[in-house]
Amino acid sequence: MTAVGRLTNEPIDASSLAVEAGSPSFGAILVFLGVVRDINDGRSVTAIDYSAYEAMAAILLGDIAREGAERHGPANVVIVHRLGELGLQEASVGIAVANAHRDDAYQLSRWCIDELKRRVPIWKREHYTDGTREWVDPTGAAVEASR
Amino acid sequence: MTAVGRLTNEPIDASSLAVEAGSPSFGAILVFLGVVRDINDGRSVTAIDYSAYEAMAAILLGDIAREGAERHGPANVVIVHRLGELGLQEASVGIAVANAHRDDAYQLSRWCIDELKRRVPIWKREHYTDGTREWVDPTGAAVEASR
Amino acid sequence: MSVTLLLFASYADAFGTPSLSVELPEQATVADLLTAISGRSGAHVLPKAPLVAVNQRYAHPSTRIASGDEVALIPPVAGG
Amino acid sequence: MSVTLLLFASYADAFGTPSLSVELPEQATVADLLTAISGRSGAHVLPKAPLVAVNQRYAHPSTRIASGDEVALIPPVAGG
Repeated sequence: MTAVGRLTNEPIDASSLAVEAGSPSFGAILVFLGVVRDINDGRSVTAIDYSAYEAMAAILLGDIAREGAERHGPANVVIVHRLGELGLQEASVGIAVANAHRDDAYQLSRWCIDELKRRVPIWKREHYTDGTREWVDPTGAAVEASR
Repeated sequence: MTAVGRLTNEPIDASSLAVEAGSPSFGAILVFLGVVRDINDGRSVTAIDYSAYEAMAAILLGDIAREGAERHGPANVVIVHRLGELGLQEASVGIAVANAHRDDAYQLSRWCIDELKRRVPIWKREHYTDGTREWVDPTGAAVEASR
Repeated sequence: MSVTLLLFASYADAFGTPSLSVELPEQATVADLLTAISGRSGAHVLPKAPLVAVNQRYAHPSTRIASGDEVALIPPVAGG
Repeated sequence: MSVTLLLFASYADAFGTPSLSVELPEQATVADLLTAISGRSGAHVLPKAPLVAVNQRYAHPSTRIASGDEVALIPPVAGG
């Protein structure tokens, strides 16, 4: 069984992740890619830089892969999060899961990305077309304070 | 908007599908791959050959892509089904969807593969380790008759 | 009229051919077609209400068949 | 004891540094640490109960901090 999580500075390749998660006994592979998009909260984004508490983030990505494989397994799980500056349409996160059947694959994939967003110490700073940059706070409350 | 379905005789590449579905306004890309696995209904499988009523299957794959993009859009959808003889771990179907957010992407991807299995005139004949071959009937009833 | 019925996969195997020529009266329906082939060798593999496509779309038993239509008998699908 | 507190992202910006040195009594807890830094310049950006990690695991306010522990203040996470 494969259940791994890691950080990378390189582009994320969906095919490589699918191969890494694949197994002769698993008939369904699902690859989720989170990619940089041009608009967030109504503001025009040109790039995002991602940073992390790297040692802790790597531990938690591995935790999520293992916990996910236990909850919705048997399964293989590969989770990769990219750090550094990413342009539009570049993938910041890639999650490949493989299960015997697709029901479990969809549940597992969704669980992994939700947990990643909930608990992994990674941060993003959006770059806007007007030249400003801002840390993104999904909880909302602290955004004003950090402006 | 991209909403296409097609048949192919070539290997299916997850990265290419993701690129084809991607758009600067969509932050979530989900690629589903259905792959040949080694065991089906307790029998040891070595390969599967896929065939289709090609003209009709191509129409229905396109229908599903368009209907899916309408139900769970805005979205891009690319559906590819491979025909011919496939070995273990080769992908028979690839579905790439891209949406602004992941909620819709998961629903759309799942809807497309379920519809594909429900209505597209494609058939598969499994090859077993004992040298026999058999058409697969997911409805169960007709399997005995065709043995 | 003479209609060519396309056969695929397990049906083509059962009937021993990828297509059947079937004589039907004008204004015949899909139900009439199914009755017409019920005595052919191989027809025992068909379920009670086999799927039929006319011009590459699924048809109802009451769908009328016209000369020149592309008609196909669709085995249980197994894509994916 | 002297504890090094790691800061990241918006917190590092607010405090103007990637780490703070904090003097704490032995047996101090995470809650004590938060009280100790509440007067530092930049602390106004912290929410009421900021996330703290001790040795790369999320900690509770009652978690004790030992000399040599790796302690970090975690801004609202935004991965994915």
